[in-house]
Amino acid sequence: MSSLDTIPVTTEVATGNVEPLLHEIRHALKRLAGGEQGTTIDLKSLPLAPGEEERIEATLGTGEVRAEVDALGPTLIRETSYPGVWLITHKNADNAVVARFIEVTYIPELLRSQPEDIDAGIDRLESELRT
Amino acid sequence: MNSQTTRALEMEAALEQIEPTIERKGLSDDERVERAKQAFLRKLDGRKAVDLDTCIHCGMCAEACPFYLTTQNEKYAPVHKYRLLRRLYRRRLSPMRWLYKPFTPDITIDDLREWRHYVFDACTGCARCDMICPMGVNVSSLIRIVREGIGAADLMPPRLQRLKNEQRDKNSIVGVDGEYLRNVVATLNDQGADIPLDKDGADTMLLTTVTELRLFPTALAANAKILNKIGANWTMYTDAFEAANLGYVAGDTKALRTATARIVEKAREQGIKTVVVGETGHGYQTLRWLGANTMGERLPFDVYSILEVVAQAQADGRLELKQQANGSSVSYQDPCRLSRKGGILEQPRRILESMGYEIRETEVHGREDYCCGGGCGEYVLSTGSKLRHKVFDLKRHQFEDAGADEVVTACASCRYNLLIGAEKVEWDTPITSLVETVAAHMAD
Amino acid sequence: MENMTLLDFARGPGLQWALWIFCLGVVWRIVGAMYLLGNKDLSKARRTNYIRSGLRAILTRSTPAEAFEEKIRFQHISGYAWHLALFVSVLFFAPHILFFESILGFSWPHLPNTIILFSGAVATALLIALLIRRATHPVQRLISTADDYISIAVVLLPLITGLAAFAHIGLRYETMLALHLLSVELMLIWYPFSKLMHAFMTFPARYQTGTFFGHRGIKA
Amino acid sequence: MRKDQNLGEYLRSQGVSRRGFLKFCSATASLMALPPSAVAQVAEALAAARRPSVIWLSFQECTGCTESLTRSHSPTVESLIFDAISLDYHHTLQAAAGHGAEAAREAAQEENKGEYILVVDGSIPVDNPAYSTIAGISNLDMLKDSAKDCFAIVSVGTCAAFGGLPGAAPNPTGAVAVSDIITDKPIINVSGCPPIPVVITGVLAHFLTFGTIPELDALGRPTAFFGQNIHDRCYRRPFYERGEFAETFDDEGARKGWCLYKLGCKGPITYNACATVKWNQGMGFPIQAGHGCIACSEPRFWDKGGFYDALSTGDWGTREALLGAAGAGAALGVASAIRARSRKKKAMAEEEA
Repeated sequence: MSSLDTIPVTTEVATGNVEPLLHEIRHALKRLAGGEQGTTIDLKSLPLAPGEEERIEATLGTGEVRAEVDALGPTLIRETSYPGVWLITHKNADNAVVARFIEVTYIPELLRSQPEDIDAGIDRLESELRT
Repeated sequence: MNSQTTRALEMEAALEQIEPTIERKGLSDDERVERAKQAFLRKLDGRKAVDLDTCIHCGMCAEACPFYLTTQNEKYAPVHKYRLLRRLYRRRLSPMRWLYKPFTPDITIDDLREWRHYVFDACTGCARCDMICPMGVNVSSLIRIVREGIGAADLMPPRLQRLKNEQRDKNSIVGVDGEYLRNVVATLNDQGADIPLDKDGADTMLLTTVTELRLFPTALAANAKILNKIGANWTMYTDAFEAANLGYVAGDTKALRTATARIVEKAREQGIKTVVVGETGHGYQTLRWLGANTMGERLPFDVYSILEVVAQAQADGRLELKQQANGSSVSYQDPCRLSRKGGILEQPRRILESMGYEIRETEVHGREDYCCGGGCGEYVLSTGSKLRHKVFDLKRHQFEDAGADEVVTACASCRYNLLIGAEKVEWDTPITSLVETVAAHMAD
Repeated sequence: MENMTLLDFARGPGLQWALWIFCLGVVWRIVGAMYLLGNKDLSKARRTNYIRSGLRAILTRSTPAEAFEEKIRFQHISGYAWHLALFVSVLFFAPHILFFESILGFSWPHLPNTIILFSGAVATALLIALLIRRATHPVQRLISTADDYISIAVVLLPLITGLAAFAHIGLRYETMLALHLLSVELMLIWYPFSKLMHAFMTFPARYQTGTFFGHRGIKA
Repeated sequence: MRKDQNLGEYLRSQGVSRRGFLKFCSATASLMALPPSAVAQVAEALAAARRPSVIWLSFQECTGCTESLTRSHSPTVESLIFDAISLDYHHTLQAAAGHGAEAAREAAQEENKGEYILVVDGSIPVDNPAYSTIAGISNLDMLKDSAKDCFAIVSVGTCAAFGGLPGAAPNPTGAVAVSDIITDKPIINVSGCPPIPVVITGVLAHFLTFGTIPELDALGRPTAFFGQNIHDRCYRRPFYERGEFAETFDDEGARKGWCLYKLGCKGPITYNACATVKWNQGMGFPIQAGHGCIACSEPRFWDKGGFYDALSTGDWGTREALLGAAGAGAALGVASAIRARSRKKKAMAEEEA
């Protein structure tokens, strides 16, 4: 990227979307703590200036859990420094980002083992044992 | 009650004697309306067109008009007073007349009768509105045209109609003719004045007014004293002495011309180089500023107000005035047609100061002075008398606030109007004439 | 042209026709009024420096004489504030400057949009206040004509549509922009036939009044 | 994918886990600009989805739309969408050629009567249909033929949607949009020059998922992607609000990334998803690269003045025309004044009489 970096274009702009997003996360956390359902926010649906996504990430920080799911390319799941707030990055087989979400939940659905997969696993284990 | 006031009341009574005739018969309503329109057309030119197109109807002119200020009657707003002219302009002359005409009502005979009240009873043509207009519209000149239109329709107030007809036909006003002048001069000369009448070979002629002759002959004597002192070769003519012009006042341009022509012809015939106009506002205006335009040619002589003559003589050293006033104070009443419309603003003040007076200016003065309320024929109209007294009240408060020992003016009409007004409310501040004051301060 | 949108019309033929009518009408009205020519004043002038007198009046009539100030303070101040706010919004909004530049060929610096928004709102509020005064003050109510009211409406429209387009209120942006342009075009078309012409007539009127009084030796 | 398989079964047969499927559904929902809460619904629908047949016709076009699609993201989740559809005819991409290709199209049309989706890129010349033919069949005939039995048409790119470049003045071929010819089928316009690839796949995903026509705006564009204008979602908007504009492409303002309004950006009147979906795997979009929007997803954008003329300028005509109008005004003014003066003179004469 060194050649791109030399292009002297900078933006010191803020769309003003970062602050409301953080507030939205706060409200979602409160709802979650109050026994309500979790919330998912699609980061693609917000107009963000270059660098703003990084600022959101930096603000949320890094928490205790990091996980990687390998299904149709890697998916990185990370709890932020605010417990209950998860950052989920879906990538394709080429390591290109295809979707990013912030999930406010106790545990992201994707981390749970899925009943269909468990069934398939049982099948496989049984056929393994049979041989 | 002093003798001047007595005579003023007599004159008022004499005016009341004039039969308040109804409008002259003979003209049909349509003819009257047509005549008014023709008069409007004659006077509308590019300047007036720009004025009419510029007015944004802000209504500020009302706040300058003494008649609106004292009555709060919105119909006295100067802009409303020329509404008929605007209509004619928009129907007949405006570049956009094809568009405006269907939306602009035509002038009717009822309009003319209604506007007669606005432009005769509630307007003295004092031109204060000209000074306030933020757009620079020459408001009073537009109202003046409405007066001339109503005059052309022969719908002016009957009393003015009679007076201007008398002047036009008989060269006299309320009976004041050459013979009357002869008698007044004889009396004054007996008292020591030296007034040459119908003298051949003079180069200067003096004009006076009916008001002066009937009420203030002392002012005529003062004029004579000044002219003699400065060594003028002057005279008065018994057939051309009247500065007042009732044709102008009544809005009858033909009568205006007849009266002006008398003076101009006489002066031309006698080889007069200078015409001096005594203490009168509209008499000065009709000759000095309107004379050449009325006659359609440059005048063969110069026109000066007696104030200009005094000021010039003082400057030349031909006239010395004694500083006898000893700091007594005066307020100067600016006659609108001498000051705002005549350009004589500094001279009277310089003259008063040279005699040792302390000038206490009224709150508004000079270019923005309030009208006495009686100008331009207003004071002969009984229909306007109520309004006139209201305006006088405005003036009186101005004078009282200034707190001077006396009020000085330089127009016989102002003087008459102030005297009558003062008498009605028993206001006792002396109202005096500037030339008489000058005569009293002349070194022998 | 087929499929022409409102905005296309407003930016193309609408604008052209409006400008043509504006130019035609303004010149027509000025020439038509002035070419009536003046009756020459034959009286002997007390002062002959006419240009000076005229220019002086153009200047002095920008503020009322002290003697009148108190009585017309509201109109004086609100009138100035209205015109100032209007000119700031019209002349210093960046998109407007681009519009003028495309016609005039030169440009000037613009002001931040918050200032434009503020002045636009102030201008709108003042014009409405002046409209209310016109409808209620006895003198103004009496002397007002349809022209006065229509002209206010015709000037209010671009202000309101402009503010709405700016703030994204109401219809979609391109529709509001089209309405804004159309309202400006309506104003341009209305202009030469209405009192809005005072913008061209005021200085000549002041000038001639200045010379009229200057001729008589009075500073008007 | 076999024709009798649904998508869920197909993916499972490809060894895609439920996790992977859920991930695919999340990405698809995001792709269709659906809220994340819709993922469950999407998952349910997708699992049962049947593989639709797609026929892609290319008329007067530059292949930019196809390029946009194929060059976009190398094997991605979207590619799965393509795996999940049966692209039965696409003359740029298919292996078959000549009669075989046309036969494939006809066969697919016959086999999927009333169910296949017709994708069109490029405009159709109607002045003389011979201007553009495929296998001796004019575009007009082919479109009519293929549209006859389709379920819906997706007009991909501004040419197919609105006439585009071939339809720009003076439009020598008489190019028209699909919607000018076909009026009895649902048409979804995915405009743009080219359209955002993700938007193309998003629309196909919608078909795949729900089997219905998405909600459309007045110009027939899916509101999910064309519902908001570029200006409203532009990250440079705050500069506009503050009145900070780049004056040239290399000034301080340009370097600081200020608003490009003055340089002709048409963002305020352009409805598209560039500002949020972005291009090149989300790397950026034209404004982010420093160039104003040219309104490529709007009808007749070629003919709406220069790309570098600010939006607030208009076509005010010529100086000569304005001077002409002023001259005519002067003439009318003089004529009017002369007539008015004759009235005045008459009045004067009457006074003398």
